[in-house]
Amino acid sequence: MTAPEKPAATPLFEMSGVSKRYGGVHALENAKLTVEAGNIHAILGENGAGKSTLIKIMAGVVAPDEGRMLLDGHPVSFRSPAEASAAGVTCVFQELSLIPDLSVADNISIAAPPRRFGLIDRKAQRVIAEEMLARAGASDIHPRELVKDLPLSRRQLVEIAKALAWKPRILILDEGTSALTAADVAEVFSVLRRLRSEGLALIYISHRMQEIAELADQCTVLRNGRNVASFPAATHSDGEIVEMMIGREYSRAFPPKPERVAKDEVRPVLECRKLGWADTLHDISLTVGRGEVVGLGGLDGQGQRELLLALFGVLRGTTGSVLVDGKAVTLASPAAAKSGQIGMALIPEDRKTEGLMLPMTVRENLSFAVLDRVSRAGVIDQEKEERLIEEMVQLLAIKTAGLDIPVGALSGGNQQKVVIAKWLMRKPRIILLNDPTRGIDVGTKQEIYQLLRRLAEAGAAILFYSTDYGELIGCCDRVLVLYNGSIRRELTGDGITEHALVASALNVGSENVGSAA
Amino acid sequence: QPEIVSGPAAEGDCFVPWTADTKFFKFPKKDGPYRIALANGYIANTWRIQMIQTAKAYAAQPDVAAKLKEFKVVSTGEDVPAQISAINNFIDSGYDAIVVNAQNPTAFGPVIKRAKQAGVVLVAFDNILDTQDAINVNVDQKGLGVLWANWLAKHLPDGGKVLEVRGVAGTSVDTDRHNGIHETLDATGKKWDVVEVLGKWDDPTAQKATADAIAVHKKFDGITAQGGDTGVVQAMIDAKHPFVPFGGETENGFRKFCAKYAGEGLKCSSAGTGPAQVAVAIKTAIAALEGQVVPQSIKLPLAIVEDPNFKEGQDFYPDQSDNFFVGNAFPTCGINFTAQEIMGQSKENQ
Amino acid sequence: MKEWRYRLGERRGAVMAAGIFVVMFAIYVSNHPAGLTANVVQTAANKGVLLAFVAMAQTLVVITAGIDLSVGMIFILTNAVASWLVLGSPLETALGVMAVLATGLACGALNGVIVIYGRLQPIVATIATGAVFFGIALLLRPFPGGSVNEELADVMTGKVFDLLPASLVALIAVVLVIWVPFSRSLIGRAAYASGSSEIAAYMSGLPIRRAKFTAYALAGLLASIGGLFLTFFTFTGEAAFASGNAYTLFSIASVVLGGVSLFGGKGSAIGAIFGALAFRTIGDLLFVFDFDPLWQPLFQGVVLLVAVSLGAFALFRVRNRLEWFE
Amino acid sequence: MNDLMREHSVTRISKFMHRLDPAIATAFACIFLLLIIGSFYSASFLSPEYLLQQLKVASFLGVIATGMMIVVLLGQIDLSVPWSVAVGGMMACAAAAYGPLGEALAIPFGIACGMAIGLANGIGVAYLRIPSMIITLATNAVAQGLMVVYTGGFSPQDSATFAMRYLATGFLLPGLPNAVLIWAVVGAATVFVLNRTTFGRSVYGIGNRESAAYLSGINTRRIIMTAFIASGALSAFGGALLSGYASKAAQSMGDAYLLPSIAAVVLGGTSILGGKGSYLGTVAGVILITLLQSILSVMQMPEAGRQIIYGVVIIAMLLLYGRSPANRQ
Ligand SMILES: Nc1ncnc2c1ncn2[C@@H]1O[C@H](COP(=O)(O)OP(=O)(O)OP(=O)(O)O)[C@@H](O)[C@H]1O
Ligand SMILES: Nc1ncnc2c1ncn2[C@@H]1O[C@H](COP(=O)(O)OP(=O)(O)OP(=O)(O)O)[C@@H](O)[C@H]1O
Ligand SMILES: O[C@@H]1[C@@H](O)[C@H](O)OC[C@H]1O
Ligand SMILES: [Mg+2]
Ligand SMILES: [Mg+2]
Repeated sequence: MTAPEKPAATPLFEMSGVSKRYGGVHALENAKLTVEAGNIHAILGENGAGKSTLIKIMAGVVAPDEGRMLLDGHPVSFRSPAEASAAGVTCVFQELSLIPDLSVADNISIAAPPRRFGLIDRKAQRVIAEEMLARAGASDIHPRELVKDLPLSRRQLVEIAKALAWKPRILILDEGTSALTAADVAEVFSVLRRLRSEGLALIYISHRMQEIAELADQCTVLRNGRNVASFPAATHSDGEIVEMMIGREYSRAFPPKPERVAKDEVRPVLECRKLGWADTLHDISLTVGRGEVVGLGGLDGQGQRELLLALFGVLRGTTGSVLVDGKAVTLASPAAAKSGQIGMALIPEDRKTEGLMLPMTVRENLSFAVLDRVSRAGVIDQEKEERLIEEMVQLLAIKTAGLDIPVGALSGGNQQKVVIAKWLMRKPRIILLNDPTRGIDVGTKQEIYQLLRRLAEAGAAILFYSTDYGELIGCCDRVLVLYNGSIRRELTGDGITEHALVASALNVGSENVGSAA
Repeated sequence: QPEIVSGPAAEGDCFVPWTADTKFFKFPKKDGPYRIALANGYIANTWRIQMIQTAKAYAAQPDVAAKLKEFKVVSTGEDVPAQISAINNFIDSGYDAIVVNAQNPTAFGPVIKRAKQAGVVLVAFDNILDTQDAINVNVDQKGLGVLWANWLAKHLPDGGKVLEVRGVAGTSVDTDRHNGIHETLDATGKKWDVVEVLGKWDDPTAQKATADAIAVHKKFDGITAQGGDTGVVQAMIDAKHPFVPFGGETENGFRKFCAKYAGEGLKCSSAGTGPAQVAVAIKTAIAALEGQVVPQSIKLPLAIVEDPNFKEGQDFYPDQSDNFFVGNAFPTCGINFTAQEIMGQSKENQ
Repeated sequence: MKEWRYRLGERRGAVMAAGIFVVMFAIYVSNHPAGLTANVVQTAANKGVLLAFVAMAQTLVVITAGIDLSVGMIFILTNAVASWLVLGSPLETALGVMAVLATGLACGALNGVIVIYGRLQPIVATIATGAVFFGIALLLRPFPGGSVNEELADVMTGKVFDLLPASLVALIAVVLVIWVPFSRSLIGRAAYASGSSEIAAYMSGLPIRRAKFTAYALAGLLASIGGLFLTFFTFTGEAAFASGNAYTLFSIASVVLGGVSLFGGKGSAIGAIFGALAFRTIGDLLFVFDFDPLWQPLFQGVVLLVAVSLGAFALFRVRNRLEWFE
Repeated sequence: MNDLMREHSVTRISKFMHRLDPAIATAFACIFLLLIIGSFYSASFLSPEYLLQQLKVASFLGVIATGMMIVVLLGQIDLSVPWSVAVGGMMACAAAAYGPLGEALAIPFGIACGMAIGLANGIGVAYLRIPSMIITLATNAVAQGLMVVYTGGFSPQDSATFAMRYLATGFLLPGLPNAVLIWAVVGAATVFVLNRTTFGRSVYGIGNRESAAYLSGINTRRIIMTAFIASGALSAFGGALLSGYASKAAQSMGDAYLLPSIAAVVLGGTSILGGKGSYLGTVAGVILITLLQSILSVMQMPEAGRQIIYGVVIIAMLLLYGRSPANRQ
């Protein structure tokens, strides 16, 4: 500490002067990062700040334009993720790197499977898989299960187990928990802490501030591709950190909720009665009124996603009935659900496969859901299209270099905004949201919360599933907690507390919860 | 299995030996009625469809039908092994004779061996077999080339620039005809400039190739084409190429043109052989089973019509399809189908 | 209990194809005038095995989410090569066989290089190389001809112990020597992985290029084994354009019937082999049923249509429409 | 007002330049290169007659490749082209046998038959989710079977009608063959449909990510089916034109169009994986393939050499501009 410019030991990993440009965009400019062993290092920043680019360079996925990296004080450069992993730098990517058609065990030992007589030894591989799954806190996953048959949250755990199989010295998690619910996160955190105690360096990217506060030892903040600050955790408050990230003052996170009106005064817009589907949904009855934001809570995978899909006409063979404005409707397809009289919109879970056509332009993506509205006899009115698009880009402050660049070139958060925008263009009356703020920075999240409230005030009925309890508490007028495909409990007003959410999510009496989560 | 005997063959007018050296077969006489199979390969063109219709019609003629217990036809497509397997299956199932339009002349060695062991009579026609051990029924493909070349030489006494539209590369039919043309032209001692293009026995392909050749070479003094002849004439018309002497095959469409434009210089020799050769092949198979003497290789007469002898209703049919091959009769064999009798026959039955 | 479910699930495609084949073959044999004799089985095997080799070749490439539209032409080209070289003394014959296999391997490797290092879409790249391979075949065999070591050919297309078709034994041997090691090796796994999700495979540090290259090269090799058997079966070589194309298309049909996903990452050569045998039996059915000859092509087309539509029944079980898009 | 309009046309032009990707430019450059190489052999290769003749012949491939392109944009493929072409030609000629009404409806009838094949393909791909590569192979076989039965059983009329001949070989505008005119009309319509209609947008969207298109409330199955019907219709129309050109229909007439139509579409820069490609590229691809075939034919290259050169040239051109991006950025 006496001579800070001359640290006692060389850091485990150091990168400096790193720059990366994509066309005109400076994803990174002269960025630096120092990582110590036995330490959890959080990288923070808005969407598009360059976090993913930074760690992709570390992990050998992206070649930097400039800059150098030192591992144990020796210069290194990785030409591929495999090289990086072999050197001890392993990344759990924001985009999953699991092979969907292979089994969990195959995936965990994917790069260097155990071999006998030159051929893969599946028995040994299975042993490894079981061990790694246990270390990642996911021993309930069967090693022979195909990855594509697992829900997203389980896949994330497999991804972590797979990274562990490399025996990394530096483990990077780029939003590795963004799809996990609190209970899963808690489990992952204990794993990460154990790894830290084993001397690993961990780099952790998340947009959930409370996770950072709970976990990180060191923080580095990026803004617009540059380093803003690097400091030990807990030396700054959340508010200060957020201000560093967004470069301006930060107000309170959630817009105020309106006064609660008596339940029977709310005009129900969407109603479902005894909705059921396969083994996943049972007897779901709910109403969402005009101007209401109703949350869906519970552990991930309790049927929330299916409920939204069922309402949106994606599932076949649903039982029970759905009413819109008190009239029974048949929803056989998203096309029917979005149609005039019903006016439903679904902001899907996975923007890469369900929300966007990544290679197509921002323009084309934005107008895709309103093509019927901007065309006459199937011919697109380009001026009308343009007008609507520009309005939306401004309304949601979508950061893009133009409307004619591929939407895939936008940062994750801005892509998500495009997904939301493309549906808002229809001015939907019923909005279903499936975990819409996943991977979105605090600033943007806030905008989205405000937007939701504005839409509700303008008369929309909103059904909102989130894996982030804070969001449910902050945004929703009511929260329905699902457990095993049925509504376990309804929380309203001040009754929406973390404690109550967790307790009903775990399907235990609230008195048993104590200090969980 | 068959005895090699000296000629002459039974029905000497029909079963004409290919050359003076052709062997004669005498198979042990079997009692009828017989089970005969036709193993065809490719099926999807008019020639083959006409051939199959003729085979059925022939087998249905009362005197023939009386000799047949069963007549089965299988088309296996362009895949040689499938045809080989089909023949093997016919042999294993105890057919007495198998008639084949071979997808490949050289690929049937093992089958021929097996047929011989089993005492099955094998008769190939159209696309025949490269062998001395089975009966072949065919026209003289090289002779066809010779005929066309002589026609051109007769009309172009000083030589000249000739367009030769060839068939499918790599087939023996194409090669034989091509060789016949060139050997004959060379033998005249005149100066010939032959431009070769590939028409693949297909009208649109031949038409395109011709159109291209005309666009680049401007003018030809004579044309010879194997297959696709109608397309070739069409291309000349489209390009306003003057009509010139033409040696080609026997498609009805081609002959229609020949008759129509003869006055304007389209002097045609139209020669080839109809799909009715299948009937000769069946006839041969029956004769062999009956213990009659048959040549190992039978030469069918070419059906030739030359300018100015194109007669409506006999050599061509103005109201009929362009696609069929006229000349479906082999009178020397007592086979007298007309093409439209064959192609039209089921229509009446509908 | 659960293990069994997984074990079956991993082989669903192959089991289905085997089922279809067994049913069709049973129909065929029970209507065959000669019945179930060693000869009938031998004839069917010799014909089926040819396509099985080509279908196996196609499988390797399809697993990587590629496609090889030149397999049929490699098959034809190696047939032409074999008709020149697989002759003479046992040593000469052996060298000839090596040369044929080397030719196939080289063709496959060329495809691999063009697709992987040239980064061209396999569909068009292999249409183009297919033209080249056919051109070379035509140079080698302007007309059908040539010959083969007939003793060897008779052995390979004959029967072992007067019972089992030798070609079938050879097919099994090839499965054991090429397919099994491939599917259980790191390279094979990388091939599956890159077919399932190339980006994930890349992120996982798998040797994608090597895997794809191996798949294409081995496909060439397998097609050349097919070409060799074609020569054994026909004693001759021929540059037959139409049959080259036909085998390519048949191989795709076999692969699909065999439960190999054209989108990559799924399926096995075993499935494709049964797919090929089933496909071949469609043609055989013509032989045992008395169809009007001019209706035969239609019958074959309809049976193919029905066979490829069978998989669609699974669709009626799909209850989440998003699964359509997987 | 005026300013606004000017601004608009400026953005349109820049949009156009943006869309004219280097692949298409290179493809057109290759066309010129081919012509120049040809002209060393004979100056006639640069003559207007030859060029028009090529354009005319290219029109048939052009119409057929248009259908193929739409399907390829969806990430699918249509292997039923050969017999859809034959069915179009044969059925159009067949209709002509039924009096003046038949003659008048000949082309529409031929197209309708092609649409029926396309419908079968479309149902298979869109509703039964059978991979297009295999269902179209099967319908191709069925169509062939039907035509064999038909030819053998119904004494078919197979000469083209006057209208077919006129469309394929006549001249409405002096100097410009009708076939070329038709291709231009089909092309312009396609450009309009692909770029300016919801159908076109949906095609690109589905080609990129069908699940996202579906969840956007697009009836993806209907779009896919429609695209296959369009492909069947265009193949059959190509067949009808082709029989007009040859003044008759024949069974094998479609064989020569399958691989070239795929090659033309891809040489024109359309991604075989779907979602990307422009019609101008297909035009370039069609002309390229046609010229290449013609030049090799006229130069009397033996078939073997022709095949080899054809393959090598396609690979060389694709290497020049048709490469997919490398994995690593
Ligand atoms: N492949 C690419 N092509 C073009 N631009 C890119 C590419 N990848 C990233 N960028 C741009 O680089 C910038 C940094 O992106 P990066 O993904 O590193 O952001 P991030 O901090 O990870 O954001 P998020 O929190 O949304 O994931 C963004 O402006 C993004 O648009
Ligand atoms: N794809 C796989 N993923 C995970 N574990 C596997 C896989 N395949 C096999 N195993 C496991 O590996 C062990 C032994 O493998 P082995 O190769 O003997 O397979 P197996 O279970 O007998 O099935 P198979 O019938 O495929 O051989 C078993 O415990 C098995 O459960
Ligand atoms: O002999 C040829 C025949 O085999 C083919 O099917 O059609 C054209 C004929 O010339
Ligand atoms: Mg990121
Ligand atoms: Mg989730």
